[in-house]
Amino acid sequence: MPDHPDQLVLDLNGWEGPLDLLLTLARAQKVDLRAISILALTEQYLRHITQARAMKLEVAADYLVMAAWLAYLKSALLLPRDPDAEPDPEELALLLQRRLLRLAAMREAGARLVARDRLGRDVFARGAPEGLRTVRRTAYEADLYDLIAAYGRISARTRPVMHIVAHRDVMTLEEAVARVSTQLGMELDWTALERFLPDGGSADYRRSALASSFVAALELARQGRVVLRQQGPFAPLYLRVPT
Amino acid sequence: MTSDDGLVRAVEAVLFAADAPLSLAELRRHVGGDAAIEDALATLRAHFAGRGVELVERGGRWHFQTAADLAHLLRYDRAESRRLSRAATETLAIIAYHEPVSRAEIEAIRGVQVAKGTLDVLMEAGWVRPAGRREVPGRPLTYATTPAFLTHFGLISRRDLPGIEDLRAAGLLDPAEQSENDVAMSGDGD
Amino acid sequence: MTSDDGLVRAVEAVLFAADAPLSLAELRRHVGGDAAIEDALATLRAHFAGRGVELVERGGRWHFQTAADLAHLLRYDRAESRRLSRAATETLAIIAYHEPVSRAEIEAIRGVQVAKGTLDVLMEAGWVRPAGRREVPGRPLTYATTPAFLTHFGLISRRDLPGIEDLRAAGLLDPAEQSENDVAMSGDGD
Repeated sequence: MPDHPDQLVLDLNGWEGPLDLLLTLARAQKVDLRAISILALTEQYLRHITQARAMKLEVAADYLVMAAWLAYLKSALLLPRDPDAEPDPEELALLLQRRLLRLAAMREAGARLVARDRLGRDVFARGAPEGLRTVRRTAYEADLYDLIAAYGRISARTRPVMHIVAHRDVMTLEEAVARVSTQLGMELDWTALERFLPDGGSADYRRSALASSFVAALELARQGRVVLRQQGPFAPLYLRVPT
Repeated sequence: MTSDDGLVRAVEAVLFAADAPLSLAELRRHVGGDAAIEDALATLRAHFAGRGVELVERGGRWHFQTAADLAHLLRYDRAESRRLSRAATETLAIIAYHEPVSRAEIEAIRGVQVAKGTLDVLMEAGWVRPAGRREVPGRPLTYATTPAFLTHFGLISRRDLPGIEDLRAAGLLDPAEQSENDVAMSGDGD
Repeated sequence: MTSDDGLVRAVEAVLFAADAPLSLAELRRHVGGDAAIEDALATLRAHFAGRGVELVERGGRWHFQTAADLAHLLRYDRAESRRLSRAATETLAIIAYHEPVSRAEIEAIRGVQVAKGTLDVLMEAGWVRPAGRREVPGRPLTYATTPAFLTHFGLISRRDLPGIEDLRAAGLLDPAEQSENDVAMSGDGD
C-alpha cells in the first residue's frame, strides 16, 4: 500500500472494478465499514476519477457509470430532504454500504479460507497408500434354455461330422450291380435273389448286401439285362437273364 | 484382543490403505456390514489426537493426515503449490458461502464480471461443480462446492466455514435484493 | 509433550507422508540433524505393534504398511452380471452333455477352436472344473461340470438335461472323431 491512497488510485487498471476501488477508499477511512461516511466516500471517489481524467488516463466505462451514479447520490444526499423522493437517497446509501460490506466479507472469507491448513500444502495424506481394490466379480448369466439351444445349434451345425463312422460295413450299390451281373452270366434258370448274396460277413453287412442287391436287380431290370419274377407280396424274388 | 479392537484395527488399516477419504458406507463395505464403525472411528480419532498423524472427518468422509503443526518438516522437497489468484479466491469464497450460486450472483457481489478462466480453474482443481439450473427466467446454471473442497481446506462441513454463522446472522449471505444489485451496476442485471 | 515425543511425532508424520520407504539419512534430513531417530523409530514400532498399521524396516529403509493379516480387507468384491457369450454357452453345453471331455474333443464337436479364455470364463463362473487327465498319449486334461452348475441351471443331475436321451438315440451324442492323436473314442462303434 502506498502512503497516500490518492496516489494509488491514479492507476485505475490495478482495481477490480469500481466496487473494489470504493472498498479500498472506504478502508482508508479507517473506521468500521458500518460507520462509514458514504458522502465522504462518494466525494473521494469522484475526486479520483476527476484526477485520472485530468491526467488523460483512460477510465473504463464502468468506473464512469459509478461516478455518475455517485454524483447523483451525492446531490440527493446534500439537497434538502424531499419526503416524496423515490428512491430515498438514504436508502441508496445504505444499499451501497451493504454491497461494500458483502464484498469485504467475501474477500476476508477467501483470505481465511486459503490460509487454512490445506491438504497437500500444510497437511499431507499418506504418501504411498496401498490403495483399496474393488474386485469386480462377474456373475455370468445363462439359463437352461440357452444351454439346450446351444447344444441343438452345435448338433445341427456338425451333423455331417458326427456321422462319419470308423469303418463302413456295407455293400455299395456299385458293388452289388457288379456282383449280380457277373453271377447272372453263370445262372441260366430262375434264381432267387438270396443266392447272389455273399457268405459270411456280419449281420449288418448281409443286410446291407441284401438291400443293395435288390436295388441292383431293379437297376439291371430297368436296363433290360435281367427279368424279375415274384409270385406275390413278400414272396421270394427270382432273377434270370432275358431270353 | 477383543472384537472391538479387531474392528478398530480393521478401520485403521482400511483408512491407512485408502488413497482417498472414505465415507461410512465405503468403510463398511470393507470391514463388514453391521460393524459399529462410528465407535471405531471415535476410538481411533482419540488415539491419534496429538500424534504426528491425525484422523479427520471432511464432509462425511474420513482420512488420516499429518498434523498441521508439522507442515514445516514436510514441505521440504515439495513444490510450492500453485497460488490461487485473488479473483479465484473471492469467487471460491462466494460459492462456498452462498451455494448454490449463479455466475450473475457472483458478479453482483464482486462488482465485476467473472472471467471465463476463473470458474474453470476452480472446477479443474475439483473444488467447484455445476449444481443444476435455477428455475427462474433464463435458467442460469448454479455452482456449488465439492467434497474435495472440504477435504482440501480441512472443513468438516460447510457449517465449519470460517465465520459463516456471523455472516448469516448479519444478513450478508442473504440473496442480494434486486435493488441492491442495481446500485450503479451496469451489466449484471441478467 | 517432551522433545522426545516431538521427535516421534515428526518421524511418524514424515514416514506417513513419504511416497517411498525412507532411510535414516533421509529421515534425518526432514526432522533435523542430531535427532535420535533410531530411538524414535523403536518407539513408533512398539506403539504400532499389533495395530492395523505397522512400522516395518526393509533393507535399512522404513515405512508404514497395513498389517499383513488385514490385507483381505483392502479388496472388496463386487458382483457384476454379464451374459455368457455364445462360444462359452456352446462349450458349456458340450461339457455338460459329454463330460468328462477334453478340449480337443470339445473342438471336434463344436467344429471350431475353443479359445483359452472360454474355459477360463466357465471355470471363473464356477460351472466347470478340471476333471483329471485322460490316460492316453498326451494325457489331455478333461473338464466336467460342477455342483454349482446344476444349482444354477436348476438341475438335480445331468440326467435332467432336457432332450439328452432323444439326442443320444439320434446318435448326436456320439463322440466325434479326433483329428489329432488325442483320443481314440471309436471304441463304442463295435
